[in-house]
Amino acid sequence: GGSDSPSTESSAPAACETTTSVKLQLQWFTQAQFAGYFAAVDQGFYAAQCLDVSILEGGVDIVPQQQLADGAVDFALSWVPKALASREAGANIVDIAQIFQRSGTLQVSFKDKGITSPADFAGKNIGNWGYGNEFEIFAALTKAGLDPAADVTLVQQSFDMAALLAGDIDAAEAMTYNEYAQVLEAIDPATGKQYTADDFNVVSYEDEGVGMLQDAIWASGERLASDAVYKDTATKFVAASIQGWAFCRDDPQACADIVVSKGSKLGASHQLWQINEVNKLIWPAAGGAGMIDADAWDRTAKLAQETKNLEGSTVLTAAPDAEAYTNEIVTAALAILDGLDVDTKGSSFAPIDVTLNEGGA
Amino acid sequence: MTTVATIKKNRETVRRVRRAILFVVSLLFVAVAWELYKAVGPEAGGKIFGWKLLPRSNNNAMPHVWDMLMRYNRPELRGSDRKIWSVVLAGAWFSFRLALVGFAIGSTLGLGLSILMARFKIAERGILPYLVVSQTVPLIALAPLVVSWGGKLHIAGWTWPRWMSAAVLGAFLAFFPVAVGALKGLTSAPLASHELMDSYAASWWQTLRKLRFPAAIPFIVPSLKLAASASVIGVVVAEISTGLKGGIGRLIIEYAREATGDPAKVFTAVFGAAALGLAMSGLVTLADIYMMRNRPKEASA
Amino acid sequence: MSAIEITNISQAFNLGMSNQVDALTDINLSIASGEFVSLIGPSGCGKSTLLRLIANLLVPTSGAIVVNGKSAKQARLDQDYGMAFQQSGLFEWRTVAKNIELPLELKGWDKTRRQARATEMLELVKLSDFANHFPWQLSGGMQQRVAIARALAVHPSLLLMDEPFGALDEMTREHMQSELLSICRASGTTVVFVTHSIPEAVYLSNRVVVMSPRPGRVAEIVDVSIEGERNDATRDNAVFFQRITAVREALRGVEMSDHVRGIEDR
Amino acid sequence: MSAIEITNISQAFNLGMSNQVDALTDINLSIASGEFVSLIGPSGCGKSTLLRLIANLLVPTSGAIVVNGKSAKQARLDQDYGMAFQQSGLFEWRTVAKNIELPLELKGWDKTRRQARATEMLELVKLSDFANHFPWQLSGGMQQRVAIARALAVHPSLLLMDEPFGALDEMTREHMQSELLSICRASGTTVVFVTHSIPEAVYLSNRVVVMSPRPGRVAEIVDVSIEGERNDATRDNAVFFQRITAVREALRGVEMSDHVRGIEDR
Amino acid sequence: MSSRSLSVIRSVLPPAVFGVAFIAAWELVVKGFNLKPYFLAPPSKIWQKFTENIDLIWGAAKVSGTNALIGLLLGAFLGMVMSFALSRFKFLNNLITPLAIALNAVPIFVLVAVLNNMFAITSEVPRRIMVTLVVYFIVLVNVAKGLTQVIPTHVEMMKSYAASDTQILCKVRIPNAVPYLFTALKISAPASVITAFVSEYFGGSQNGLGSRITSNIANSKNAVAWAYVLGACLLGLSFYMVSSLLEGVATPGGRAKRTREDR
Ligand SMILES: Nc1ncnc2c1ncn2[C@@H]1O[C@H](COP(=O)(O)OP(=O)(O)OP(=O)(O)O)[C@@H](O)[C@H]1O
Ligand SMILES: Nc1ncnc2c1ncn2[C@@H]1O[C@H](COP(=O)(O)OP(=O)(O)OP(=O)(O)O)[C@@H](O)[C@H]1O
Ligand SMILES: [Mg+2]
Ligand SMILES: [Mg+2]
Repeated sequence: GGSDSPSTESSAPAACETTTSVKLQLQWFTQAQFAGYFAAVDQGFYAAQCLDVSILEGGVDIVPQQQLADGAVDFALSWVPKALASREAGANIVDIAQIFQRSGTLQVSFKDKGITSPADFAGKNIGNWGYGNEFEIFAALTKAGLDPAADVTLVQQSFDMAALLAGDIDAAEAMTYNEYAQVLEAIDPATGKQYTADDFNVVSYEDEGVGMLQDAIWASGERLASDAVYKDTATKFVAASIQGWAFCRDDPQACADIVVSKGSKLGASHQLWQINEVNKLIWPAAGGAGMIDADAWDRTAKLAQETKNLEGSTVLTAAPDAEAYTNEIVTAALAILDGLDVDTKGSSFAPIDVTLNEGGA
Repeated sequence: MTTVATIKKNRETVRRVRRAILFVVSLLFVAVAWELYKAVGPEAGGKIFGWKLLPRSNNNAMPHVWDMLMRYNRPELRGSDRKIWSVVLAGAWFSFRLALVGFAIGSTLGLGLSILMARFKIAERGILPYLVVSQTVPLIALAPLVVSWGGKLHIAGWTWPRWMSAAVLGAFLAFFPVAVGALKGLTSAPLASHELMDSYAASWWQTLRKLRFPAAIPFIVPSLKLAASASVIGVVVAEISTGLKGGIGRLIIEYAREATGDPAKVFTAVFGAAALGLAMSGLVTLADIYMMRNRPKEASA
Repeated sequence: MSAIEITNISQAFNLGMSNQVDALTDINLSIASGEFVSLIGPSGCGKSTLLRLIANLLVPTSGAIVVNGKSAKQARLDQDYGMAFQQSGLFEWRTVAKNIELPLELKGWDKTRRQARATEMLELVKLSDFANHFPWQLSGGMQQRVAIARALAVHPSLLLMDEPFGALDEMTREHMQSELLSICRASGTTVVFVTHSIPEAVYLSNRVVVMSPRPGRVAEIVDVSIEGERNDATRDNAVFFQRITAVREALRGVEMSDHVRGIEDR
Repeated sequence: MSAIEITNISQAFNLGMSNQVDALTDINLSIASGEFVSLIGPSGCGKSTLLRLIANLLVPTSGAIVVNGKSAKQARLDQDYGMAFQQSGLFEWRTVAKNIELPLELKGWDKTRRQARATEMLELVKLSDFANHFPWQLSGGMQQRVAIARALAVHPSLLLMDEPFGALDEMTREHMQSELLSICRASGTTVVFVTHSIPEAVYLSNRVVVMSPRPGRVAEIVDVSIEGERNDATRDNAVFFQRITAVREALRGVEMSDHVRGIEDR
Repeated sequence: MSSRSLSVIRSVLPPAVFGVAFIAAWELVVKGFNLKPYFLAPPSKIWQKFTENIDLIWGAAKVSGTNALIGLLLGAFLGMVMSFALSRFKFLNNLITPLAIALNAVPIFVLVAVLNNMFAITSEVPRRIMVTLVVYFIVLVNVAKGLTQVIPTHVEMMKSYAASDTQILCKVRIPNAVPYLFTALKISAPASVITAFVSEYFGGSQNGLGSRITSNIANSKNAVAWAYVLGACLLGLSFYMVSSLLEGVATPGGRAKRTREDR
């Protein structure tokens, strides 16, 4: 039908002869980390592309890229190293848009522990989440000349940051947009007031040069190669998603409200903080949002091959093949968005100031 | 005569009321103990005999009982008008239905297996070790398989709903105690009764129905109690691990992430799960009372 | 045709172990169809064991048993017999009536027919009022009567009864004896009957088999041969007393030798 | 002093329910110390129930029981009596010897003393060879003898026995009867004894209590009063036969009325 | 052939045949449907990883196994003591049982998270407490039933000896509860193992089987993860076999013989 005309100006779904159903698998629960997709649903960006997108939340044992490879969903979000590991294990999945251009992982510690760089981890209890989210820590340790198995005590963190606040662990893994906010929302029993950024030291893996690529949109390699309709859907999906992210960049408050209305559990100020921090990971995007930067890709792949974990194994045993990512889709998607006058670079992006309330409320 | 009957009935009611009161008392007792410990226990935990066995008593680790209770009556999120108790109640109801399905599947499967094993010695030798093994396979390794294979199942227009995976995982935990307990029970009838059935040339199935099964009931009942708890756990865990929304498991993990700033919140959901377990085994207890109503009881002299 | 043909039967428990018990040795016995045979002998001499062997609930260590012209096993599978055990063996989860209906259920009788038969049997054993009681609500003798009713309910062609009237008072016992006799007479049932009461054995039986104690053997077979129908008059019959004495003497004989041997053993 | 004083005892089961059973009504009975009293009556008339009441295993619906000058409960707690149940009630997980030792263990006897007594009792019931067998390896009569040995092992001052010899053959029974009498004579034991055998009741007892069927009542008390020691000669005594007839007649009386009533009931 | 070796063959052969058939079917399914390793690894691959990582697996199994064992022993002990107490003091029953059920209905790792906050995330105590709780419940439910499901005549008899409730407990109820206890132990054996490593899922030292399994699955190293699962299986199976052996030893008088062995 006519729906494949990329220059459709009308955003009215009525213009579509047919709508394509699309399932997107998130890594985790509804929160502002995925605000762009929720915004795209809410604002009708997907509908304008004749897509009917349903967003599936993640679970502890749901590995999104496996859901994708099994054909249970059409697209999945995943961190790059983990997805590459699945690819190495036979899952034919392809990175078609690198939404987060930077890593948002931190290692947070109380000021008095004096942990300002990975070298200071030596002899400390170092928290991490496990579940494949710990490789940046290993990379940083390796880079600092420390042996993960001997020089530090690695401790898996619970769902919350209580272990850090209680002093069980000296430095906790935290995402800028989530767990870091949680400690800032907590009350310092000594003062009776919320903790402030001044109470903590923060090591940023991105700044330490061991950041790995995180949230990306993955598609089925097999279907991309054989199914033109799917490929077209992918393009539209990426386009509308980026449009959603652009919306969130321009109106973080509206975006946070959308996420809260979708049933996210952490509070409103937390979601606003989160969208603001996530924006920092996406914008500005020099080559256009979603473009995969070859340098960052290679660095991620290299770290994934070289960093040994506690068991002495690495994420990847060989370099990922060239088909593991493609900029073809995102390029076409950006072209659609250009036609819609959407700013896909965000060069003038400036984060806002967010005040976290107690408990994130 | 009728008055005696009424007295008896009244006595029964009195017993039930007393039991309910005792339960409340025991809850109060725990609450008081909790608060007492908070009052005297070390804020940062402590050691006995060099073991770190004393828990921390601070408000993050052990919120005040009233804080937890009050939390039920406050909105789930600021600005939302849904009180937590209604959210937890809805979640518990959702999970309860799943657990019921899991329990039904699991106990049927467990019974079936136990019958198979009671029937064929060789099956017992062949299967039992693997049933044991199956229980040591963590759900985390199974959940993705079940979700993915279930998702591919389409039988005559019926598609596998996502919640079915959770129910199946509940059944996976529930079937084992039933299989083991029922197997023991099915082989527990006295030899003399078997001889009686043999003298009637009763077939194996007849013996099963008329003798083995009724004789197994005292063993099956505790198994069913375990299965009821197990199915709740299985469902709650499966909700967490498969990302199923709407149940108490989901609430627990969502609230757990907020424990840093709102430690009382997660307890509201945890208590919800506990209540769920109580409801399930309450059902089994009712079944127990019904099934054992005609068995000889100890004289209460 | 003989209903039961027992040839060279021996039975040992815990064979080859230190606590081996030779329950029966070299039993030969032939029971005619329609005959009423009682087994009598000291406690532990193997009467119940012999009954179990005939019923194919035990497989003999050696020897052969033929029942109604077929193997004991086949006879069991064909449900040729009814059995009343020494312990009543009622199912505690079934009411009295349901216990009696059990063998009928297994025969596939429909419900109304079963209930009619159960009611009939309950009247026979005088327990109509207790149809809906559970076994543990009955006295010892009442339980035993339920077990008898259960064994008689199917009208088997061969009845094996192990001290069925042991827990009954004299009058109920006599009532049950007459009922049993009239049932057997009417249907030509063959009965093997274990009892400790010599008058009972003589009153009921065509022949009384006296067994000697461990290892159980057939010590003597007393032919009762009282003419005519047995009834209350029989109990005052001179022949009746004569037979009782014969059995008693046979029994004393085997028991004395047991006691003497018992002393020698020490 | 009377050992047992029973006043206006009534016992109903399932009180107030549709299936109420009036097991006993208005029982009055006084048993002197050292006396041997037998209870006899039709099946289900409440003999076992009465024994249970004396032993304080049941609490009467109404009425009072005084044992050895104290309440039945106190007497039980003081371990004044030994009891042999109608069902042997042996523990399947204990050997024969260990079953007999059980009450001795509870009295806190030491091991050697216990074993000596168990050996002695096993000889008494002629089961020395079976000390290390388990109950299910014994015949019915042998199990019953173990239960008797267990009841006698503690030498209680009051013995309650419920059809203890029901499954024994005539000779073993007579042997046990004499043993029981000589034990009681030697130690002045009071015995309440349930039996269905009229000769046994008369032979053993000072008085025979004849009970009427449901609701159980004391119909008649037959004073046996045979002079001198009981021994084999007693069984040929004319008084003995006379008493037997008396008891039998009393029993027929109550049973006939039962039967007539039974017919009316329908 | 001696009857002894025959009986060994009889007891080993069926599980072996079944196991081989199962593994072969698994292997065939994986190969036949060309299932990718990220989805399901073939047994041959798992075995290979198992042998390659045997040291690591053994080390991790020791950590989780110790937790499981301590919890199993403690839980069985407490469960028995508590059910004795419950049968002895009836009113406790109404007090304790609902609490035990409630506690047991809370999923393991949630309780562990709560316990982790109460103790310390680096401590093994919460995990052991968790196993203890699970085993305790299983034992309590079964043994409590066994203690009450006695033959009434036996209790009457003991009462006629003026036996105290404690004596009735020791001489009648406990022997009667033995088969129930072993049923409970057999259920507990695998339960203790899985509880021990499930309590590692969300926090604590990363040295046990549980954390290894999760991190390998998250990294799509399915074969390695299943190799650890295999280690867990062996651990659970050995616990089970020990309880089975104990049952044989502790069942006096070959009571099993009283019931029908199938022919
Ligand atoms: N399962 C068994 N294991 C070992 N020995 C047994 C078993 N069953 C019976 N016996 C032994 O076999 C012998 C005969 O037992 P049986 O029950 O046939 O005696 P009985 O003649 O019926 O005696 P009673 O009149 O006392 O019932 C006894 O010595 C008994 O100990
Ligand atoms: N637990 C009970 N529940 C209800 N009824 C009972 C119970 N125990 C006994 N009965 C009834 O009480 C009556 C008397 O029973 P009991 O056992 O005392 O009789 P008995 O005189 O010992 O008879 P038998 O000579 O047959 O042993 C019977 O009708 C019986 O059904
Ligand atoms: Mg016998
Ligand atoms: Mg009685």
